[in-house]
Amino acid sequence: MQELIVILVDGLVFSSYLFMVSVGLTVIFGVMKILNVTHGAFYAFGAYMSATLIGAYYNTELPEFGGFLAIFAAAIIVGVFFGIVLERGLLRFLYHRDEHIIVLATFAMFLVLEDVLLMIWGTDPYYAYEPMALLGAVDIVELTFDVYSLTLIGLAVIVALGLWLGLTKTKWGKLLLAVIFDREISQAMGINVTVVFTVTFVVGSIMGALGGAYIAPTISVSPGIGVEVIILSFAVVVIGGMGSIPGAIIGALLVGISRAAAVHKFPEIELFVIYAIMALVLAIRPEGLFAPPQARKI
Amino acid sequence: MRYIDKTVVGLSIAFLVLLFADFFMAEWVRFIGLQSLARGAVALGLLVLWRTGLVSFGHALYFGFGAYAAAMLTLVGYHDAFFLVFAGTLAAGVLAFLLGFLLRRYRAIFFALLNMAFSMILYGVIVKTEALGSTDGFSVLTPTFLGYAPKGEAVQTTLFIFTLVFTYIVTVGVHLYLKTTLGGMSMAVRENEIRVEYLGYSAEKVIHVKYVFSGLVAGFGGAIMALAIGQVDPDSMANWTVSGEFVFITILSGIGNVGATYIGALVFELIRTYAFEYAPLFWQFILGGSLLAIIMFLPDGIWSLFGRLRRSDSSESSSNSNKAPSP
Amino acid sequence: MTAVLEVRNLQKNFGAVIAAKDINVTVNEHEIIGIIGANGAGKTTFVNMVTGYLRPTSGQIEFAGRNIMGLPPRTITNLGISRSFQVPQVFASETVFDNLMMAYAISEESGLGLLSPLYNDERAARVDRHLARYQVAEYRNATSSTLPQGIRKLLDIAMAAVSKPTILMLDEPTSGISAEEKFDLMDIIMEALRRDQTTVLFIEHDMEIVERYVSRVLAFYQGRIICDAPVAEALLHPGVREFVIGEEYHRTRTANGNGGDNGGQL
Amino acid sequence: MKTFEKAGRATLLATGLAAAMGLSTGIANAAESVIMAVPTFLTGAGAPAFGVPARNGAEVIIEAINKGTLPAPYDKSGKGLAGRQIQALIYDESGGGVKQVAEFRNKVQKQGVDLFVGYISSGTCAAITPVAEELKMLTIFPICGTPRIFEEIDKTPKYVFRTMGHATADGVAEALYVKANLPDVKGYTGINQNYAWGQDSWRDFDLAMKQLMPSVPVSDKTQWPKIFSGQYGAEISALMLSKEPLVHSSLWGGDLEAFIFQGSARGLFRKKQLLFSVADTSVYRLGKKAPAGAILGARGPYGIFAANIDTPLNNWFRKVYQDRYSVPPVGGSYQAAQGVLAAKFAYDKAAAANGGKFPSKDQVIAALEGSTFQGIAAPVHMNRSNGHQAATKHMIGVLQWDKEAGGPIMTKVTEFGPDCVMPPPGVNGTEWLKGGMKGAKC
Repeated sequence: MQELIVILVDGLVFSSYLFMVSVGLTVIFGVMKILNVTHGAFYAFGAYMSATLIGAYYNTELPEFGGFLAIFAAAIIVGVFFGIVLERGLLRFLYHRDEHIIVLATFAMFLVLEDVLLMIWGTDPYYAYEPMALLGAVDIVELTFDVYSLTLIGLAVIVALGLWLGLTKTKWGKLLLAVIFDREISQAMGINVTVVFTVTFVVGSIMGALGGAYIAPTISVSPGIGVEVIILSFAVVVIGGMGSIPGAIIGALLVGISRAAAVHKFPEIELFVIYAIMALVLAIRPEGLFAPPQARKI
Repeated sequence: MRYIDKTVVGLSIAFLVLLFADFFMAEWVRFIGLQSLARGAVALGLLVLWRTGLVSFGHALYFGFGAYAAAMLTLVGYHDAFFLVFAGTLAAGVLAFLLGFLLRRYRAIFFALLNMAFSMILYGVIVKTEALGSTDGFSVLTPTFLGYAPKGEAVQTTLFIFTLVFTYIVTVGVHLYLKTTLGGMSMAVRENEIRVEYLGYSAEKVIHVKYVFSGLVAGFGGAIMALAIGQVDPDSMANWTVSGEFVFITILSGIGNVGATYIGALVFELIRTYAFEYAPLFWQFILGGSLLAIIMFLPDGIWSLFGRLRRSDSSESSSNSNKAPSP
Repeated sequence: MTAVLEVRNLQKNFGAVIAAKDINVTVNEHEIIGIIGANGAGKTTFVNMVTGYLRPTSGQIEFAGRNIMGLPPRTITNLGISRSFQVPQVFASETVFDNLMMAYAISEESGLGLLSPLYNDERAARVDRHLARYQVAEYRNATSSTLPQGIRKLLDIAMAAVSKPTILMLDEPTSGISAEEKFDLMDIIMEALRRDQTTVLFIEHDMEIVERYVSRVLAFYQGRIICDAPVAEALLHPGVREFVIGEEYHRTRTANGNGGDNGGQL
Repeated sequence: MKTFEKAGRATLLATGLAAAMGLSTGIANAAESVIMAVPTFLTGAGAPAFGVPARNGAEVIIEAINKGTLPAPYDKSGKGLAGRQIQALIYDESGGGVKQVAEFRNKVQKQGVDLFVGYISSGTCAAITPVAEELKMLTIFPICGTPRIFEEIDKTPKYVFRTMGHATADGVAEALYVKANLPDVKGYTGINQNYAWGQDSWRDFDLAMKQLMPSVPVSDKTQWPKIFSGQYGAEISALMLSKEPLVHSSLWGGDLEAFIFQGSARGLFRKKQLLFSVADTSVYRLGKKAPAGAILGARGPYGIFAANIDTPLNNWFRKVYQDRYSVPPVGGSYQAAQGVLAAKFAYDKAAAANGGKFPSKDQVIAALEGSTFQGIAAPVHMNRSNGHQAATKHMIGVLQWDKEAGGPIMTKVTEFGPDCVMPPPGVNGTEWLKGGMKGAKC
């Protein structure tokens, strides 16, 4: 019983982590049909920026809880900056090109940014554990959990809800859905697809950066953290259905909880869980569990 | 007359020149050449797919599969290059044939990504397998060539000739194949599958054939690479970044001509080698930067520099870019 | 008069919508049949079902005594039913010549033959004869995407006719063509097809065209065939007058038919 | 220098493109210098933990060698390697074995490297060994851990050396320490990254424990997180729920630090006795966050374990390193420095035997084979695998926070002699462990 609850909690925490690192990818893919490999770099930049800001913040005398603001500030700074620079400065010149070319461009951009990261922050790791220390720990079924990780669940829920409401309840969201369903027609309907794309990309970038920014306090922010995330988020998105936010949620939960179960029951297969699920889903439902409706054109 | 074949002539000349040069070129040049031939072969497979309007982000799957198949045979005592390469190629081909039944139903980005997903599964399996050295991989002993067991520099020299001969055959083969009805259907499928169906042929069958073929050459490239380097490991043979490199090379080369893929691969190797040598800290920056530059300023790849056979693929295949998976 | 195509109680539902119901048609050799009806009447749906693009919900389709229900388009094409499209389906970035080379190669080769060179002089000669027959020779080396609408329609039909089908179904061959050009276009097509004695069914909104070229009319209304009779008789049929022609005459005066049937935009 | 002429001719082919990339070719090799390639992790996760400290350690020594400012026992033999200045080619080790093999060939055949001192990852070393032998290139591995190099890949090496003990020694030393200090431990489990290094480390420790403390049960649920996963919530829960009080871990770098943050936030280190094989790489950086009371190893007498070793060489090294990089040297720094010293020692010794003339490659190899030279903190005995595999003493201790000094220190340190933790010459490590570690001199 205790183990079951623990598995559930661990699973939820990891699922939230997976969701946070993959939602940005899925948003951008859903609207723009771009698999944004640069996503990994957003994550890394988010983490570094947040570590830096948090460090700076706690050198001041300001109230301790303000440290959390630093996290979101970091995400927004990175997301907005790179979002706009990349979309306006690079991608928009490629929209008329073959989509694979665009993916490769984001791959190239990822390589570049990996080294830019090194140029800015060097190879030494950065720590920002204050926020985690601040929230302390809590006991669930006689097992200690750190509150910070638990708040990750809350954040994931908020982000998911926010996106859902944003998409279904706001004018902007409806525009997005229109564009998702059919780019040409929405253009014809006078929707300014250019703006929609820029905004989407920025939002996606902020999401990616937020993933890294929020995780930063729990890890050692060091070179190479972006690479892992690409594959992880990619797997989640493939499992859930490319471009579907419910899909990302389900994919994250599926992977997160099965992984937690594996860790507690058969740790030796942990590494394989995510690939196994991916293989299974691909074999049964290659378009993913929640493939969004596609306008079939001939 | 546009059907007189300059390409075969060109390839044959290049083949003879390289064959001759093999005995004179510096070892490191030969080594880079060897890798370029191996990677170029994979890019050749991607070129065939690309002409059909499909791009795979997962051909490290077949590259790695071929490499590991060949390498594992050396563990159980087979060392003849002919056998190893044949086995590696075949293994990858069979895998491609099986996965083909699933993948041929997909187009555009879905096709590209499902390939990537499968390649990551292979990666996971390898890392999980301690018997295969997990992430360390394992080293591949020097092959023999029908009983002839070269030593020292002769190993690379022989391997180079060996590779050269086979890549020449494969490449000319591909070129001629692309001129057949089946090969030509690449264009038809990319341009308009509906019309192909209503002309009485299955677009999926066309794609499947090309997919198997691309798997074969990727496996061939992998097996060659395993022998050339004398080492296999998942990170440099089955990881998604490797697949990225192959697409990189294809874009670098452009899909104008089968020969271009090898030039593209060579340029790629040189960029990487020199970036590594002169900017050990920022070689990724240079690699990524040059890729961006080519995407932006040489949309049709290096081949367009030769001013022939311009076919702006981008505009065309973006026409079916929003197409959903068929099922 | 031997029947080549027999359609029995054909029905097609899209969810709740009934796109076709109780379709019963017998098509005889060498007939020229006009299919008329308002937009959404089920004309294209009918063509799509016969040529295998849509799977009928129920019913039976027999071609040359063989049941072809649910067969894929390629098989039906190979059996001898070919079609053209409202929106021409050509290889846009290729020249007219290459389009037809490909069409000929695909319909001529099979099995190992597929591995013989696509280009050979005999085939090129056949292509050029075909081009001449459809009077598009002057566009031989033009890229299809640059062709005027009328010529692209011709090319589309020419490609469909390459396989010398027993039955050729034309989906609005004259839609999007100016009233003046229509007749020349139809003359070319009909002349070309008459040589092969091809059985032709074509969807048409323009009653003048219908009157001039067809021997028999199938009038669709709300997914049903409300009239199947020789042309003269059909044009007097009250249902046809009320539900089809009344509206059709307007349409030809103003904009020309540019479909949008439930059959999926082709 | 024949290869150079060849290379020169052949580079013409490349020059065009190179120039296009704004680069210039040409091999910079002043006649009177020795080109030493130093591959180490400059990018990626390996950089902060091992790569960069290793580079720094090598740089300090190389500079001192060229200036001739090394203290005893290297103060007599003059500047450079046998009088020739070292021209160091430091480059990135990341990218996997295949890429490194390619790069190795480039460095040898294109840039005319004279010797290699480097490689950190076992994977790269394993990949390089056969090539180094094929190309007859003197290659000194200062760090990588896997015993496979001389036990499986090349049992009779000629050109490849490793100047520190291999992973088997770590496992044995750790197990011996546990036996001595936690005699009545109720059981042990582990958390190791699911890749070659993690798998080897656990296997050796587990085998050694089974020999030394056969009655102590091992968990059937040892944790195998994916390398670089960085998220250990579930693993930490599982460890805290497990009944075994002792936890073995070979985590390193970012993964280790993330594990420590997430673990200490949940009181893991109060609940369990941790044993870290290579945590010394992080202790200085983590400062107070480092888990006091944990058992630590540094794969030998390196890093924090050398803090109080009072030899001129060690004092000098710590001071110069500290002044230059404003952090104390860690394991990697010591190990890389040791590798470079091996070259210094070998060249000078060979030159002496050669009547002062600059020695040939074979003479250098002969000089190093089976020799014993002074490492930074302890003597290094090249007396395994035909004199190509080193054995050094090993040290394990408990990490504490020193309030006065305001820094981490090692307490309850135990030293183990080379012949106590390393398998005897010619014996396969795993079999040695399984066979009850016969011939171990403790």
